[in-house]
Amino acid sequence: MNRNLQLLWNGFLPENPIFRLALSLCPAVAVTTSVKNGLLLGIAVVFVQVFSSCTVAIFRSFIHPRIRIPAYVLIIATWVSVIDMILPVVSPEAYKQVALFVKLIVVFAIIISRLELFASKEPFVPSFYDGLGMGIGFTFGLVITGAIRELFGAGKLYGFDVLGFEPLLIMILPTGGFFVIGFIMATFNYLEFKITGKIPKSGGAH
Amino acid sequence: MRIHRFWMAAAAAFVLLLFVLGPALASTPGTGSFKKDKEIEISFGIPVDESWATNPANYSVYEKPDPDIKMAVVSVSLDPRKVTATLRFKDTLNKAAEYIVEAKDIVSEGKVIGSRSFMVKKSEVQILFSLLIGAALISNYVFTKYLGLCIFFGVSQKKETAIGMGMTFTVVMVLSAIMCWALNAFVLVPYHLGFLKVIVFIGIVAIFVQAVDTMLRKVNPYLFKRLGVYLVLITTNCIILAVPLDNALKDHGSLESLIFALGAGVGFAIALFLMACVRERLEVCRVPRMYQGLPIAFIVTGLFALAFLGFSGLAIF
Amino acid sequence: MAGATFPRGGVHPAEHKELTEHLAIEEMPPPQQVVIPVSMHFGAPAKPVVKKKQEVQEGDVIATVEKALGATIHSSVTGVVKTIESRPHPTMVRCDAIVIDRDPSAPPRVYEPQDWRKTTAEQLLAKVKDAGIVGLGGAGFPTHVKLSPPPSAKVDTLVLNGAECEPYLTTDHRIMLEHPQKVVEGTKVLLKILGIKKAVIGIELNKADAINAMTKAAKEASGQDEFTVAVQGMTVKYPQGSEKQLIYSLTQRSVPGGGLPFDVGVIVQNISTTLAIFEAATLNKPLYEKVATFSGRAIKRPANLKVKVGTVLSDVAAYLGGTTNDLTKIVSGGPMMGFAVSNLDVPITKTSSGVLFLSSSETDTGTYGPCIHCGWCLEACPMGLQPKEVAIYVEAGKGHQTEKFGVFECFECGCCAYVCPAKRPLVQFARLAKIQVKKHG
Amino acid sequence: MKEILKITASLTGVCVAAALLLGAVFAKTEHARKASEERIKQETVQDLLGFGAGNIPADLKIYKIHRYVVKETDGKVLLGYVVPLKEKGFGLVEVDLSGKAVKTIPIQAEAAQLADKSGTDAVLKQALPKGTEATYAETLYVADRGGKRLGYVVPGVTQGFKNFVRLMVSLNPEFVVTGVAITESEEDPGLGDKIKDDFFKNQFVGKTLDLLKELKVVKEPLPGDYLPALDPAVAKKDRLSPEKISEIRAKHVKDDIYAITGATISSRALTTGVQETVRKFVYRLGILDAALKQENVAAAF
Amino acid sequence: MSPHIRLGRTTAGIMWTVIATLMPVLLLSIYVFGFRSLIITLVSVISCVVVEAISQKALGRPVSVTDGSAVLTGILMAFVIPPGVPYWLPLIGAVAAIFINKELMGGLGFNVWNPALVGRALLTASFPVYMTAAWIPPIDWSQSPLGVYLGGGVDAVSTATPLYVLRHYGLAALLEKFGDLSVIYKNFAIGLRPGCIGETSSLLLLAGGVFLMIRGIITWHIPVSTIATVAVLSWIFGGETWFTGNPLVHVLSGGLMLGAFYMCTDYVTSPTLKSGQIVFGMGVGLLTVLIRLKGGYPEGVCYAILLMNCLTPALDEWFKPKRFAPPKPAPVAAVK
Repeated sequence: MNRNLQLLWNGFLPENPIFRLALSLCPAVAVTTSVKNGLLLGIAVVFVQVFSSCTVAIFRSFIHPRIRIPAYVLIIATWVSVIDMILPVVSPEAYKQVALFVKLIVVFAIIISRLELFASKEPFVPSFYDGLGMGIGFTFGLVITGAIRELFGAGKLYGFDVLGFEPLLIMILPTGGFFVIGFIMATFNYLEFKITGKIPKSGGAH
Repeated sequence: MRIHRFWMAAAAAFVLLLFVLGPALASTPGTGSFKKDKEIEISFGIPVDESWATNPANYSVYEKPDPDIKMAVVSVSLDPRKVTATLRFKDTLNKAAEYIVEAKDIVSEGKVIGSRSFMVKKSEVQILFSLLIGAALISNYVFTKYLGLCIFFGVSQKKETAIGMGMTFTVVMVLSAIMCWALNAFVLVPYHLGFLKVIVFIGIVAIFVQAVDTMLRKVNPYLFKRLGVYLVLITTNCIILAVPLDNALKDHGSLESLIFALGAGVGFAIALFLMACVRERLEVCRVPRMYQGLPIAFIVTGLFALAFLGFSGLAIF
Repeated sequence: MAGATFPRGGVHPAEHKELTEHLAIEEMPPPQQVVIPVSMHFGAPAKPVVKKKQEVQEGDVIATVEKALGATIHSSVTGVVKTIESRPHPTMVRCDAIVIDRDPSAPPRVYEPQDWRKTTAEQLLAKVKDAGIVGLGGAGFPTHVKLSPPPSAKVDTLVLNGAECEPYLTTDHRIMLEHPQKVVEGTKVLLKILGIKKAVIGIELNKADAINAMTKAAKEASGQDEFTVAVQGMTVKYPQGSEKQLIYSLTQRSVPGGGLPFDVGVIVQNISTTLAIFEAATLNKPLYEKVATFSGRAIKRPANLKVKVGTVLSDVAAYLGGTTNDLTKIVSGGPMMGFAVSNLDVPITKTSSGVLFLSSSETDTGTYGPCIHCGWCLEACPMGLQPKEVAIYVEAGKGHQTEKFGVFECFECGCCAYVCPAKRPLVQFARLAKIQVKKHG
Repeated sequence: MKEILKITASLTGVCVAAALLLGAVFAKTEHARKASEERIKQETVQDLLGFGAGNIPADLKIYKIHRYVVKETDGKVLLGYVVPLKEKGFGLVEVDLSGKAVKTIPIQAEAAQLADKSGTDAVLKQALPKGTEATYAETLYVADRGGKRLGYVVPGVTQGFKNFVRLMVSLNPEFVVTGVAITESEEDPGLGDKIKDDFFKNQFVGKTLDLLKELKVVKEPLPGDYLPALDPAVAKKDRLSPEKISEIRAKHVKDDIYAITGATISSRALTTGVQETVRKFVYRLGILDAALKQENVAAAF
Repeated sequence: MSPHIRLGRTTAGIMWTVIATLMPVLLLSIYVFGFRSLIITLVSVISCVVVEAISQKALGRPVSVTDGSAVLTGILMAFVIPPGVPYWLPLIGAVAAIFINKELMGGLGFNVWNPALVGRALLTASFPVYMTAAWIPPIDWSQSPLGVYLGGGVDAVSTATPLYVLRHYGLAALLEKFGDLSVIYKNFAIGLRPGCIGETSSLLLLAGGVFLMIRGIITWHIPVSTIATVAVLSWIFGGETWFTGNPLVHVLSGGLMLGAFYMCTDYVTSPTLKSGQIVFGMGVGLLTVLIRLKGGYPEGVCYAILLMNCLTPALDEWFKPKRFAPPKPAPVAAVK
């Protein structure tokens, strides 16, 4: 049980997919103009990650190593298609904003890399927690980026007005997104430096 | 050297293709074209009588879905050869829409030779060109749509790799987009299988990349050695999937899909190249320690995006 | 008259030659003590062949180099060897030196003139070697080695460097003005040694009187032998006197990077060297005296002096009336490529073409700032290199990646640093870059 | 060989499982997705008519009229309106370009089939003689309450600063604008994008047909007292009573449209769009009503 | 350390000389737009200097605000924003221009984009209303009190810039609003037109640019290629039909003069070699005309320069000095 919690925590901060592993950066900029969008895509990623991890963990003995990657892609694509069909029913308006990115979850490096690195070697339960942890970490990244951008760019948080001053429109434009992620990454580096005393190696993107 | 020859051959093939398709793209008889905001030009092909041609009452013009509501023609002018008439309207025309110009009882050399109607819309070449510029610069996938970032940050450290990746990506992009288009147009849409788009497109891309990889390994080991590494990475590039999806969403035809994919590929290559140039320079910059690596790369990309805002709203035609 | 010149780069700093160019060469009385370093040339240091307290005559060999590249060193005074110990050196900080106390009673040595035309080329070369002559312009490359190009090289032209493009220095100028015949004769000696017929003397146009004198001397001498000596005026631009630039200006040939002048059929010699060769060939006089410019606004009486090798700067300064309070920097050599010396205990060596006593208004001692990419260094670099990039790479700890900018073609002329508005020490960065590239393999 | 078989088998297995799963999900969600899309559209129309969520009277009926451009085999161009009939079924009322009624073709179909463009296209293909082309143009909405026309919602399109702006205008039976909605636009955020804001688009509310014809865009600042009446959020903050709001609006009803600062082009574009949309609609509705009368078609509205 | 003598030019000297040449422009701007322009310029300069000092302190670098580069950035940034903006606006631009664009990249000399223009572009994207609508017409001093425009109420007098009128209403409207062509030429050259604080006076900017050229601080390559390209292209494409555009109106309007002489020539962000500079200038001219005639903004100089700044590292790579004496290529080993 302890290990499972560890796995959850791991995906949340120490190996946060966006800020530490620097994987799947595209949606981190694209959909984070508001907390709501970030949350929605995050949920979709949690869904796909968890289900794909579980699927792979269950069927890992059946999947021939030589067709491992195509099989993973197929599995991910299936779950992506599923969530892509479910979301517009659940939340049609919000879905419009993230529609393209829900489909693009297929090519998010984070998912396939967790399948390859974790779920293909571990049984069902740890895979579930790993998938959940990564998904939550991803969602956390999207939400925090979305929160900063929405707060400064539109003066709102989750759609509610909170800011008195004139918003900085740039924050909801691409430029602002790139800036915010750059600053958050630097902050993570700084925190790691403060905590561990080691100069962090910046993650190479994949 | 051999690698250059390869790209030259590819470019030559593309130009040849354009030549073959050129006649098909050329304006067909019975069409007119937009001139300025309030003008349409039509060509009769034969000299017509000036007194007839310059009378606005002889024309009826409407936007395609509104045949019952005519546009007010203010004046008509005829060119010195008396072949081409320019119609001037009261209101600004919407160049994205299609207009029908009907010329009633055309009089040529004193004889009435019947009525003709002209279809006026942006020419195919203009549309394609706009599509190309749009995908490459105005809505650059990296700087304005934030796609392909993983590869963008991963491969932009050295100029040479950036160029290799850019070219390889463009070629793979165009070819796989064409295949996706074909499958979508001939299979998915007719059989109402739209919900399989994601799975089918990613399948095509993966299989195609694998096939190119295998063939290149056998056919041209030299090229494979140079470009093989990028091939593997291409499958994880969002753009390769986003372009076919965009094509399907916007109902692009075959040529439009091709040009759109080409634009997206070129746009990605441009972004990669520019970023690589800047990052090579960043290598020797005194970037604060916490910002070294990805954080500064993000900030630089943000500044690129800021500069690329200059292209927003660009409409050549 | 448009002078010959090289195709790119170069600067034209304020000349400051007016301080000494009109002053005739003056012989400085020999000092009480001379300090003769064993390393005054390119190559291995010479080994002393004298002992402490040994008596030596003016012109006696006191140190030799047996096998390695090097040059013989002679005593510049008659006296007693006081000691052999480490002493300050203008370019090497410290170096072993033979210290000789002069015998004030000894008369100056007198040499008998001979006709060099009766000597063979081989004998002349041996005389050059025995006289311990080295290139007096800069690095001090042993002249007899330079005069023996490999048989594969097809040398056809001798180029004499009378550019003297460094500000302040007027040594060559005065020599050409006062001893044009000797220079021309020396040139002929050189041509004979090399076995070629043609020599060109390049002189910057700001030395019109020297050009006239040399042209006249060359014309007068033209009938005597089969040799042709031409004088060519050159545009006033630093570094006109640099080997590669000079060769291009005078012959339009460019020496490729890593190559030597004889690769394009040229041998280059300095004016002072030529004079020394003349003296070696006609008088058998070794090189232990030389003309040098002592200038700058911080010395009371600037002058062109003929001094004994080994004379310590303090003696020279005393002879010239001392230095002013405003003395900020002492430079051995020209202001562009010379070395700053820390005190007046430094001796004059064979390669000292001048010593500058600079006041604070003449030199720059400020700190440097970041590169602003103005590109002036690119414009100024006579070799077409990118000094700013080299410096930035070195600063970023990537000095080993600078070979692509051609650092090894850099001969440290200092044009880049001269124009740099951020006062960046670009020459020093280039030196570091060379070291780091070599270390990196 | 055995290995290849095994690989093939497992891949096939994965594919079949995926296909089954997807098929099942598709079957379950497709209907729901369409319904929710339709619901969104419906809600926009209801909003424009002034019926917010939870405030919809039971006897409110919203009818759709699909307009088609019909090209007959002889090249003659007609306009066709698919109208719901009082009794069961639908009719395609065809009028010629000068506005004269030509004929009415009865259509037998369920309302659900005619809910959107693709469905109607398919039905018309069946109903029309071969060779006749029917091209969909737009869908108009007529709201009806207890047999009385309550208002109309009309879609329109205009050229904005950068691209199309799609809009919807609601009118009451006297053709007074009751609301404007922007359904699609790509105007600059912070500038032209403000055409979506209440303070701007509510300026059109209350404009009569005559006022609309002469409507201009002025570059004057919005009068201070007008703003609260336009923007419900401000009105709420200022605690403005509905009576007060209508009083202020009445005072300013003859005003021209105050342009958005820095976005005169977009302001003008939307104004032109509303003018054109209403002008065309009023013209066409007159023709359609006349045609219905002449053809003796009992339309549902 | 050799060389022991130096040319008497310093970075700070260059910066302050450039600043000095901008002072007449500032004075004229105060005359044309009132004391607002002075206040905005001061706010901009102070914000830039403060932001630079704070970020250098925070990043552990020596504080080097006296070299004038931050002051110059501040002045130039103020010069490219409209005079009617709120007084706090330049502060945000300064953060973008100095902290993000310059100090994070490594400080003076390492930024890829022109700081002042990054500030402007960011402000344009963030506060489009202020940056595209806060234009005020030239003051008629004979009828105005001294503190005119100083307070609020800028909205009430806002007007449109010549390029905006030209772009959206055509040449006829331009003539109607600003007078006959001869009047336009005269007023635009002097600077009596709506526009950004420091961009209006073509003549003073030209004079400043020529002065800098005479002093050898800038060369003609970039300004001339930029302005010539704009003139030629606007002549070809700027009119109703080909070759009927009015190049002079295009050259005198907008920020072309300020951009060509003071922004494009920024050492750090423009190519270092003359050949590269000419290509750079032509690129700026081309993009300026493209954006002005076909783009989404009436004025394109700012984005044109920023876009060409993206290319500067590549241009520096393509246009390298020709080596005087490169080593002979090594004999090519046989390729298998």
